[in-house]
Order: sequence, then C-alpha cells, then structure tokens
Amino acid sequence: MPSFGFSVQPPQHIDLDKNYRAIFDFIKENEPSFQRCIYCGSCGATCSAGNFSQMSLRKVNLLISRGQISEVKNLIDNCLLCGKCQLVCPRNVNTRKVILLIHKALKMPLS
Amino acid sequence: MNRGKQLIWQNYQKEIADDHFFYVRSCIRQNFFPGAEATFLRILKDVLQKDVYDDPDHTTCTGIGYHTDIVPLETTMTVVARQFALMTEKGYSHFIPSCVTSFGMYLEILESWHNHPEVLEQVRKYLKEATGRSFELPANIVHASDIIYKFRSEIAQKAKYRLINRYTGQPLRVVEHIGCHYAKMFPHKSVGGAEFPRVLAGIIEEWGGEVIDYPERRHCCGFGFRQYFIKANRGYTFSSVKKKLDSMQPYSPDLIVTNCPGCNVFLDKGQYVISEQEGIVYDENGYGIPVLSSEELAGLVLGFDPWDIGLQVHQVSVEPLLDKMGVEYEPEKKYLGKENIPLGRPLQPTVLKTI
Amino acid sequence: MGYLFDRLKNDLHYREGMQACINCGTCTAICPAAEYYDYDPRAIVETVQRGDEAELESLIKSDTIWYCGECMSCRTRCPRNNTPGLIIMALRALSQDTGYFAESEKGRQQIYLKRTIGHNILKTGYCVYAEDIGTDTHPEQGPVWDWRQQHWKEVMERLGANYQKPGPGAMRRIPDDAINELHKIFEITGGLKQFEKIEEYSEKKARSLGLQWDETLDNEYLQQTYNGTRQNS
Amino acid sequence: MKFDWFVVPFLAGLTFVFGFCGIKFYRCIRQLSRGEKLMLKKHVFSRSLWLSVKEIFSESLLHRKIFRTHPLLGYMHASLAFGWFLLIVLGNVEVKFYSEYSVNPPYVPIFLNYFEPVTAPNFFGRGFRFLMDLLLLVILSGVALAYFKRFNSRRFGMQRTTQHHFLDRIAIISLWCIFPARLLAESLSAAIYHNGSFLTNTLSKWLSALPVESMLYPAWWGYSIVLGAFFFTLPFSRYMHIPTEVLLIILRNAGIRSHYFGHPYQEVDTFSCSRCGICIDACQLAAVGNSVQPVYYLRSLRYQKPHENLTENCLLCGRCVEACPVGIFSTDIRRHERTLGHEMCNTHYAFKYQLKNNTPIEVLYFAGCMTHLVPAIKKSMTSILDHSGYSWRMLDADEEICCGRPLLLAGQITAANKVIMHTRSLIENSHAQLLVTSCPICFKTFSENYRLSIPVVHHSQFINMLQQEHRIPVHRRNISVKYHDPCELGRGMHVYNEPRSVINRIAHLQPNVHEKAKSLCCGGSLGNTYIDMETKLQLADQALQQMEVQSADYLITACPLCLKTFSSVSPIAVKDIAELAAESIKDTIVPFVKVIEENKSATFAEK
Amino acid sequence: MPRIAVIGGGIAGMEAAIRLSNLNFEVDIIEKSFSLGGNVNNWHVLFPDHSPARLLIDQLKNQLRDKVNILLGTEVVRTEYNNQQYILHLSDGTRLTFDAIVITTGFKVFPAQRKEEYGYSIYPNVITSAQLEELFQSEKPIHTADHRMANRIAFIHCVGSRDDKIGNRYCSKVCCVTAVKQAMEVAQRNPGSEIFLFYMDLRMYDRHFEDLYFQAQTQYGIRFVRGRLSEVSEKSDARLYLKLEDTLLGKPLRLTVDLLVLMVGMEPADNSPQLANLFSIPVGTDRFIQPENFHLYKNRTSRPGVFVAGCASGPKSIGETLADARSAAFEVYNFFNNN
Repeated sequence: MPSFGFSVQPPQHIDLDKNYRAIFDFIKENEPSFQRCIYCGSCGATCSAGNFSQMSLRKVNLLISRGQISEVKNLIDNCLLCGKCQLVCPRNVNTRKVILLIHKALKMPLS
Repeated sequence: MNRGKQLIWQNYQKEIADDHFFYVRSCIRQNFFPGAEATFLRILKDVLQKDVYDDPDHTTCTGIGYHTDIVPLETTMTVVARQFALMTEKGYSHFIPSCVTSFGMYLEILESWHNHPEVLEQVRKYLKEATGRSFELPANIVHASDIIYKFRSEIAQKAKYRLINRYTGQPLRVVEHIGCHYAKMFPHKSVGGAEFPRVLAGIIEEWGGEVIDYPERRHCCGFGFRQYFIKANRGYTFSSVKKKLDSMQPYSPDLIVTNCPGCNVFLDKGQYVISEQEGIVYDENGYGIPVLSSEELAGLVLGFDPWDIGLQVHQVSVEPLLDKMGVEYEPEKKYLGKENIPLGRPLQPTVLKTI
Repeated sequence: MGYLFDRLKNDLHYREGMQACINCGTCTAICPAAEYYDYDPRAIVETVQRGDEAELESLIKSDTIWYCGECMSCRTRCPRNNTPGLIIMALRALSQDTGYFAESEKGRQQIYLKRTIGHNILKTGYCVYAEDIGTDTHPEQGPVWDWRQQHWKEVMERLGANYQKPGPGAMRRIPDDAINELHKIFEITGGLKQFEKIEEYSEKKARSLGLQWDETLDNEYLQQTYNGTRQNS
Repeated sequence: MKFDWFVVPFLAGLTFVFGFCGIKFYRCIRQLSRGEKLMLKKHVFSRSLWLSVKEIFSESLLHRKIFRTHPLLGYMHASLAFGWFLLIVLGNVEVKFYSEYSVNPPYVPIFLNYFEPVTAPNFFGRGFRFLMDLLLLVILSGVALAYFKRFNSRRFGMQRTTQHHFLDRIAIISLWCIFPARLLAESLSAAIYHNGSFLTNTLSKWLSALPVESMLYPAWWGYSIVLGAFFFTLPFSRYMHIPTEVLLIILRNAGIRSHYFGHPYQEVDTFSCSRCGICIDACQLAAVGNSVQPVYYLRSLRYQKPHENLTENCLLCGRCVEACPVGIFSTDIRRHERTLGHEMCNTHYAFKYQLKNNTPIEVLYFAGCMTHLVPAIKKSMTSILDHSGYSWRMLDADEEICCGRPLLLAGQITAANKVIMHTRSLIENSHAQLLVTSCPICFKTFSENYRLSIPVVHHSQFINMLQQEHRIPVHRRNISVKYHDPCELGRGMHVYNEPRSVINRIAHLQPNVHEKAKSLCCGGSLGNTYIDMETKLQLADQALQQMEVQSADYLITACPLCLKTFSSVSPIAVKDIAELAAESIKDTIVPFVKVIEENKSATFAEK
Repeated sequence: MPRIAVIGGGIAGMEAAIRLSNLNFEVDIIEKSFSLGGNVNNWHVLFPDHSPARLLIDQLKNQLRDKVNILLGTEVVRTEYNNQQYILHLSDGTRLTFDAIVITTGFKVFPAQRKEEYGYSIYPNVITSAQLEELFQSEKPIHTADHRMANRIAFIHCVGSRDDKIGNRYCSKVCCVTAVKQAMEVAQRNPGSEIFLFYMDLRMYDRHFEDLYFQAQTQYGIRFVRGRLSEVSEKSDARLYLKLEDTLLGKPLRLTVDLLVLMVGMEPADNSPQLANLFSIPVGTDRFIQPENFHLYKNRTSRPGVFVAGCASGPKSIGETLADARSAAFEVYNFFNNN
C-alpha cells in the first residue's frame, strides 16, 4: 500500500444509537436527583475548579448522559468537592454525592 | 414515484433556455475527464442540433482559488465579469458552466450584484480598466446537468440503451450525488431544490433507472478545497467519501451518477484509497461502484463508444456496469491511444479489482 | 466592537452571511468538518455575534477557521438565513489581511495553496494543472492516474482534448492576451496584493520558526505546511 | 483449700474473661507505634497515672457524665457498676476476716456464705452482713430501674433507646439474674444459719416455710451459673465496654489518638461503646429517621457488618462526641473510615492562581468558598478591614483556591494534601503577620492541618479584637438577636466567647437553649455527602424551631454555610456576625428600617 | 337588541357566542366546516391537567344549546357596510345584517411538508403532533406506519415556528408543553420506550408547566437534548436517521428512531387573511390579525364594530383563548353601551 500521508477517520459525532448509559444508570440508581439536572450551568458558573480548568458539573452530567465517558475523568479530576454547586443548584441536585459516585463508577469494571 | 417529493419539486422549477449556449469549461473536468466535456458538446451539437459556443479565450473562473481563500472576492468577481463579457461579445446570453463550483459561484456573485448594485458598478469599472471590456448579465444561467435534464426525454428517445439490468430485467439501482454548490446555496436556482434535487433523479428515472435515497445522500463528497489540496488535511476528504459509501452500501447500488467534476473524482478515487487503507470494496464482486457524470451517462445511453466518452480514465472499472446495461464495447481497445497506439495498461491496485 | 470588527463588517461575505444567530445548531448538525475536526460552526458564529474583540483576534489566529470545507451545506438549513460558510470566508480574509493566518498551523497552509493554485491561475489560466498533480504528491490518485501521467499527451488527445494547442477545446493553451488580462485584473482588484501579503507573512513566520525558506515548494516551511506536523487535524 | 464443683461455671467464666481481655489488650498495645508505646509507658509509670485512676473511678464506676445527662439514668448505671464493685471489695475484706488462709481462690469471696457459713456473727460480722445487704439492695434497685427503662426510656430523659441484638439480650438477661440469684442463695443460707441482715433475714423468714436445706445447694449452683453465663457472653456483647473502657481511659490520658482507620485506639474506642444510646438523641439525623448514630455505627464496625451508608451519612457535627459518657471520638473513626477504598479524586491540581504582589502586609484575609456565595460577608469584611487601619489583602479573590477540608471530610486525603500544600505555600509567601478567615471550616483546617508560621483567627475573633482595641467604632442598636454556634467554630475550635462579646456590644443577645457545645447543626454540613438538599433543609428547619428564633429580630451566625442553609428556611433574617459589626461601624441603617426594628423589639419586650 | 356575527365556530367562537347571548345579544355563529369545535376536536387530552378535550367541547356545546343561531358549512364571501351595519353575503347565497362582528377564525397547524428536510409526507414514520393526538384517540400503544412497536421516539420542537426560512419568525407558544405532555403520554402507552425531546428553548411559561417538565425527567426518564433537527433521512429498514447538534456539548449528534413527531406550530387559518381583507383590517407581518392595541384593546380592530378573539390574533393556549373570547364579548357589550 502506498503511503498516503493521511488516514481515513470514523466520524466524531455523538452516536445515541450506541449510547453508553451504564454510568448514567448507576448514578441515577444511587442518587435520583442526578436526573433532575436542567443543564442551566449555575454549577459551572460558581465552580472553583472551573477557574483553573474546564471543570463544569453541567458538562460532566451532559457527557455522562450522552455516554461520552472518555472526557469525564479529566474534568471531575479537578473538582475540590467544595460544594458551592450544591448551594446554587436550582434543582437541588446532590452534587457532591454525584461527583463521588462518578469517581466510583469510573473505577468500576463496567466502565 | 413519491407523492411528497412531487409536491416539493413543483416549487423548484426553473427556466432553462433551449438553444444558443455559451459554454465555459471546468478546470477539474478538463484535467480529469476531458472526454465528458467532449461528450456533452457532441450531444448538444450532433444529437440535439443545438448551437453552442466553446470560446478559446475564456479562462478559469478562479473558483478553486476563491474557495481556498487565496483570491479575493473582487478579483473573482472581475474574472467572472470577463467571462460574461466574452459571452456578450460573442452575442450569447445563455451561459452554461461545466463546473458546479463555478455555477454556484456565478449565482452567488449575481446575487451579490443584485443586492449591492454599487458592487456591480465597481466591477464594471475594474473590468473596463483591466481589459477595456464591458458586459451584460446572462439572461439564463444553468448548469450542464440542467441542460441534460431539460432534454432527458429527447435523449431517451434517441437512446440505444436503458438503465435496465439485462440479466434480471430490473432497473439499475442508481445513487445520485449532487455537487453541494448546485443547490445548497440557492435552492430556487436549481431543479428540485436542495433537499430532494430532481436534476439527476429526473434523468435517471427517465432513462429507466431506479433512484435510491440513502441516509448520507446530501453529504458533501469531501472535496473541501483546501482540505483536499493540502495533504495534511486530506483525511477530511476521504473520511467523507467513506461515510457516503458506507451509508449507500446496504442498497447495493449499480452506479453513482454525479453532476459535479470534483465529486466525480473523489467518489471514484476514494474507493481506491479506502480499499488500500481499510481493505473495503463496496460491491460484492470487488470492483467497486462505477462513478459517472451526467454527461458520460448520457453519452453511454446514446450508445457512444465508452472509450470515446473516456470511461477508461476512471479508477473504478466500468465494465461490470456496461455488461449489466448490455453496452457493446471492445475491451482490448480500452487502453489504446489515438490510431490505436498501445499505451500499456495501469497497474492493479492491491485490493480493488480492475479490468 | 473594535478595529478588527469594523474591518469584518465591511466584508461583503460577512454582510451577506450574518443575520442574527439563535444557536440552534442546524449548521453544525450537518457540517462535514464538524464530523472530522473538533469544530463547531455555531460556536464560531456565536463568538462573532458576541462581538468581543479579543475573542475575535484569538479566533482568527487559531486553526479553527481553517477547518471549513466551504461546501455551504450550512446555508441551506439555517432558520435565520445566516451562512456560517460565508462568515468563515470573511474571517479567513481578515486573518490573511492581518497576517494572523501564519499564527496557526492550518493557516500557514495558505502559502502552499497560493504557490500551487495561485501560480497555476496566473501561469496557465487554469486553477489546477494535472501535470503538477503527480502521484508523488497525490498518491490517492491511484494507478490509472499514474498511467495517464506516463501517457499524458496521448490520452488527452485520445479523449478529444485540444491539448496545449491554440483554439478551443479541453486543456487548450490559453492565449497570452487572455493570461495578460487575468494578470491585469489581479493587479487592479488586489489579487496580487493578497498574494504578496501571503508570501510576506509566511516568510516572516518561516524565519521566526527558523525553517528553511525559498521560492519553491520543496523548502522545509512549505513541506511542513503541506505534509503537516501531526496526522490529520 | 476449699472447693466445690458448683464454682466451676463461675471460675471458668472468670478465667475466660480475663484471658480474653488479656490477649485482646496485649494485641492492641503491641500494634501501637514505638512513640505511642513510649507515651503509654511514661503515663503508666508516673504520677500522671493518678488522672486515669480518678477518671476510671468517676466515669466507669460512678458514671458522673451520665448523672449530668439525667440523674435517674446516672443512678441506674452507678448503682450497678459501683455497687457491684463495692460488693466484690467488701467480699474480699470479709474473707480476710474469717478465712484462716492468707490467700483464697477468687470464688471464695463470692460464695463466702457457702464456704464459711458464719453462725451467730459478732458485732463486726453483723456490720458486714448489713453492708452486704445494703449494697445488694442498691444494686437490685439499679437492676429494677434498668428493667423498667426497657419499657419507658423517656422517664430517663431518653427519647429513643437502643435496639439490642441477640448476644446483648443473653448478656443482659444473665446480668439481671445475677443479683436476684445471689439474694436467693444468701437468704436461704440466712434461713439456715440465721446470719442474715435486714434484707436477707426478712426474705429468709418468708422462705423458712420451704425445705430450705435441700434448696440451698442448687441456689448456689444457679448463682454460679448465671455469673458464668454473663462472663462468657461479656466479650461478645456490649458489656465488653466494662474492661475496655479502663484501657481507653489510660490510652486517652497517655495522649494517644487515632491517626488512620484501624488504629488500635479506634478498636478500643469501638469496644468501649456501652450502647447506652445517649448519642441517639444527640444526633439530629435521628429526628429525620436515619439510624446512623455511633451506637449503631460502632456496633456494625465491631461485627464487620456492611455499613457504607453509616460511614457517609453523618454530619460530623460532633454532638454525639460531646454527649458520649465514654468520650468516644466516633466522628474520627468515620472520617478515617471514609479514606478506605475511595481515594478517587485527582492528586495533581493545575492551579493557575499565583501571588500577584507579595508586598508584606499585616493581615491576610481568606474569605473561603462558601463566603463567595454570601457577598454581604465579603463586603462587610472589606469595610471592617479598611477601617481596621491594618494593611491587608484578600488571598482567594480569584475564587479558585480551597482550604482542602471538603476533600478531607470526604476521605480524599491525598487530593486534600495537594490542595493544602498549594494554599499553604500561597499563605506563607504572602508575608502576612495574621491570617483571618470568614469560614470556620477553613479556620479549623488552617489551624489543624497547615502548621502555619503565622497565627490564624476566625473573623469573629478578629472583629472582637478590633472592637476591644477600638480600632473600629461600635454603635449599639436596639435589636435583639439569637446567636447560633457553628459546629466547626464551636465544638470544632471551642470559639464561644468572642462572638458573644462582639454581639453584646451591638445588640441584645437572647439566651439560646442549644448553645455552645450543645449547639445544633444547621444541616448543611459538608461532612455529610449522603443526604440530599431536602433533608438538609428539613434539619435546618427543625434546628430553627428548637432554637425558637421567632422571638428575635435576627439570627446571627458566624459561618457562611450555616447562613446560607438557614436563610433558605428561616422565618427571620439571618446575618453573619461580620455584617452586624460592619453595620454598626457607622449608623448606616436606613431610618425606616430602624423604626421597624424598634417596633419589633418593643413588641418583643411586651412578650 | 343588536345582532352579532361570530365568524368561526372553534372554542373561541363558541365561548364568545355564549357570553354574548348571556349579555342578551342575538348571536349567529358562521362556521365553514360542518362541526363546531375547530382544532380542539382533534386533541385527545389537554395540558396541564390531562382533561379530555371532548369534554371541553361538549360543555361549550351544552351552554350554546338553543341560545345561538349556528350556520355550519357557511363562509363569508362579501361584506358591505352602511349606516353602521355590516351586511354579510354568505356562501349559501343568503345575506344577513349584523351590528357587530367577532372574528374567531383561529389557526391551522403548520403544513409540515414545507419543512422539506424533515421528510414529512415522504417518510411514512415522520408524523405531526396533530396526527399523534389522533393516534391517542384509540387507547392502544403507539406503533409505526409499518406496524412496529415504536420503541424510540423523537419529538422535534419549533417545526414551523421561529423559522425565517419558512417565513414564521414567531413562537407558537404551546408546542413546548404539548411536546412534554405527549411524550409522557407515549411513555405511559409504550413502557420501556426511549423518548427524546429536541428543543431550542423550553418555554414552560404557565402554571404547572414546569412541573410537567420535572415529572417527564424524573418519573419517565424522558431525555431532553438542546438542539434543532437539521436533516432526516430514512434507513433501509424504514427507521429514521436524525442529524442534529447537541448545542450544549457543541458536538454533532446522530440517532435512529422508529417514529419522529414534529411539533407543528400555528399559522393563521387559511381564510383569515381574506376575511381581514373583506373587512379591510390590517394583519401583522406574521399574518395574524392586528388588534387596535396590544394591551388595552387587544380584542378591537382598527375597524369599529369588528372584533377579534382567540388564535386569529396570534397563538394562544386553550385557557388564554377562552379568556380572550370572554373579554371580546365584553368589548362588544361596551361598544354598544358607550355609543
């Protein structure tokens, strides 16, 4: 095969047909308030970690519910668990528990 | 035929002049498929007895330079103005570009001139200053494929072959690919609109084929100008081609027809690239899916010699298609030059089978 | 709003492409580039709409604006009749005008395009000239193309081309006065000026990167822009 | 040498208990680090041991603390523990008095009346008999109370009482039987040898109708058996706390604490829990139906039950520790256990913030995460610090650094340490002379985990100092307020008086039943990662009701988190002490607000 | 007693007629179709309380009974105006004279085939919210056109609304909550089905709407994605392949569904521009009838004696429509008692 100097790539879109929900379901089971999120971004706006990283719980929740797990780890890794997000959340999501659950889920064999 | 589509098509009918055409050529088509343009003119002149002018003085429209953003808008506009000037001087007003990118660009520029007359004036000044020429706007500007669409039934009547599989008696399964710039920018300047274009579908159905609709039908072939011309970006082009081919494969098409020179190149060469890189070939016999332009297809059904049309310069071998259609051809003449001088033959790709 | 924005607003492409964006994402949804690169036309329109000068500057210094393939599929779908594709063209023009294109890897590729396509236009009157598209630089063109290159003239003539001869026909030699007219047009309408700008800023960049630079396509700088430093994107 | 076969159950039981405890305690002590062993040695072989002895006497026997919780409850525990203790001591003395042997096997004092049936005792003998009966009576009364408490714990000042499990039931039943059995045996022998006193005699008179001679021997057997049964179940039941508490007191006085989960001290802690259930009422989570209190948590720990929720679901407010008569640091155990298995958080934070200018300043102000959500506090502190005349700077204006405690509380030690290292270096490099913080959570961490070279104070202390030195003016206002002690500031750092003196200078401070060490948690605690927001607000609501805040114009607190939690449910406005102080610097209060306040407090005066 | 013509027999017209007759006017309802109730006839249950639409219409009909003169299958073809009276020439050839007119011509649902890229009327499994309501009429689970159980259903907001490309810039107001209502209904009928809502903004503007949204999320696990559908195509198995962007993540998003529901917006009823023309009263750029004043006189038109109520003057929910009809009746009353 000649060296083409480029390669064909699979498309980069979110594919909801092979949507990976295991982590979403795990968190939903252990903390139902997780699925109340309306992605308003209050959490991201107040996030301390957000000031030195891309961390935003809104984004993390989105990624998880769309099964885009690969990007989650390096986002929540910046979380300081300070809990400000919990105080500003208009839907009373138990954010600190959610984050610990995400950490746990990412460690579990299923992911 | 689908009722809903008919309703849509009714909203996208455009006027197509029926004689006295000023023809401008396509850079890509001339380089890659010179036979296609020859065929088109032959059909217009010999088969349909139309008056068409092929001007030696016209140049590129700079379309590719424009879309790779190295040529500024004013420059392109003035070059386009020059083409119009040539048309005006030769006493024509029906303008036919062979290239879809040019076609789209002409429409875009005419639109801008229409919305901003001051720009038109400026361009007239530029042209005068640069060349001393002046010009009229074309009364009718359509793409070569529109012409074939207009005369599809005349061609059908004179046709020697139909798009029918002679072994099964079933219509050939044909994929239509419309160049993005044909309708996506100005749906109302097209035949059938941007979502369900009629221009090729009409031809194919008229000539007995069955048009298949597949999920990525409207996706770009992936040319992307700077994306193809720079090697580092070229993955963009062939990833797009692959996406389209993957999406059409379940319908096992016999043929891809396109009205855009660029698309023709990439859908054809793309099958070679993917076969080399991924080991995938998109038909069960391993020959790939032939990709023809509307001009070439017209020539084929009219019974022109495939090697005059220039089907031998396609990477994907057309013989399986010719056999299905029952076209008579001389295999041994495929790679001969003028006066049958032997020119050797191309190498075999590793995966993709060729004849 | 500031200096860059005022210039952007004068661009006809911008004026025609930008109405008012509602961030619905129908453009990104079908954008071929968005499926291949980490690219989001909606976000670009939003940035431009937000009108932050600093954001705009970093935008036209970035790779982002060079991902678009200008297929204009976005125009068809926008519920507000915007054309992200045209906005991109305006941004690219601005980026070249300011010389910021040389700040991003993708932007730097403009010099290669100028020296191939640009030169073809002015030399031959064609945008592409097949003899320059050898399978060495374009391996994807495949064996049949290779065969044609070996018998370039013969195949052209076999297919009814008027190859490099005066008079009408495919691949004819375009008369000198036509070429001269092209030159004149480029000179008057700023085409040449843009070419010079691309050369000038690219040379600056090449020197600052300490890469070898000359008039050809084979120097380090151009080879790097052409072949890329990383695979794909 | 006297012996009879019936002593075997008792003797075996006793040997077993001593053997068991011996081995267990030896193990614990062996696990201690060298340094800790040294501390222990220094304590045991020095005068300071006296402290332990005193404490063992006052707590393990007299149960002083429980007396403070509720006298009746105290008496119940004391009568059993101390009474029995005296019984044994006196028994041994009595033996010396009668027995010809200098040393006697341990069972002799217990069954003295079998081995040395004193016929017609002399004056001393009668004295002994009387004391013995008296003690027995006291103990029996304790048993009666304990029995009664099973049915009606409220009379002992306990809303809820512990649910016991199987082994505990056996132990408790045998314990209840011991003393009635002794009474029976003693009375029977009294009926034969007429050597009883007021209690045994009276009972012997009623029994004399029966064939006492034939009943006596079995009675002794019974007594011995119940004793044996008790001793055998003791190590596996709550009563293990009796011996363990002794060790606990010694270790504690030796200055040994637990530093990680599974530290021997924690095992001693765990075994020292008598499951008296006093912590249940202390815990606010009990009121919202969560059985997560130390009594259950420690039990599940001791029997290795799955108890993750118990570990996570705790406010770490420390009320249980305050209430615990044994002084078990259950919150430490929980915190340490949280570190197990989920060290999950990142350990390399890419902090951006660096000190922009490090021109030396006097005061470095650290607002703290939660304070950023209460701009009023930041604003007030700014004006206070500006008035103070000190040169100052705010460290966390960029809102990106954290004290690290939230991670600590969640058991993310490694991550927390990274954060602490970073913030510490920022503090140290700021060349300040004093660190002031508005958040008790940060305050505790700075003081405990940072080993800073400069002093750190909470803003309530700082403000108090400023007011004392008249660095900021104070205008008294005609308002009456209640003060809520934040957990971390009060129980956590024992800062009780400064806030109060600040308030007293400005407003009328109403008494509060739940104050200082007894203060309630607002519910918003970062310590609990388990309960959801609704529950937290429920806790806040209950706390406010118990504090009867309606009677005040304002609820004053000194923690931004308490403030935020309370203000979402509070019937009256909640202010931080800094706001109060800042407002009183100038008479900044808008006139009509003053009017309203005055009317309010007028109506309050009428009440 | 003055005689009033109510043009349009939808719920607005019925309610206006009832109130007017209660105010002792002589009222005629002129309805072009052959039944009263208009669009509401096609609805199954109504948000936010899931009450049956049929019930509402029946209640209105009962109140109308033998108070009002109802002309079905009739249209106004010409109007004359002299000495403060309107003479209406009707399609059945009759001529009637009225002292005032109330226009309650309502709306028509957006013809979805105009949104070509959504493939309505081309791909059988693309249906409109109106059609879904009809499917609801039978209490059966929802199936696809090719009789498969619909296990994956997508709802698309803003079809024919907020879209300059098809010439409707306005928001149709009720589609958001209707989508949530319908999604919950489907979730009940097709247990275990995956349901997606694709929205640009969720306009839960009225009482209990947000509660429905909350329920949909927490009880039914309905998935809300912010993004507007760009393109629909059919796969070889007749399932539909959707292309959108997840605009919150800024990434293209693809999914295949069994059934696609287009939340079609409202457009002025076909005859309402002509009618406006007949009475020479202005319509807005959105082609809805323009009231004299948006705040004070939202039921008056520029023409004295000609009034408008309900969706003829812009998209409204059912509650709003009825309230509007009542206020129109009162406007008519004032008109006669102040002159």
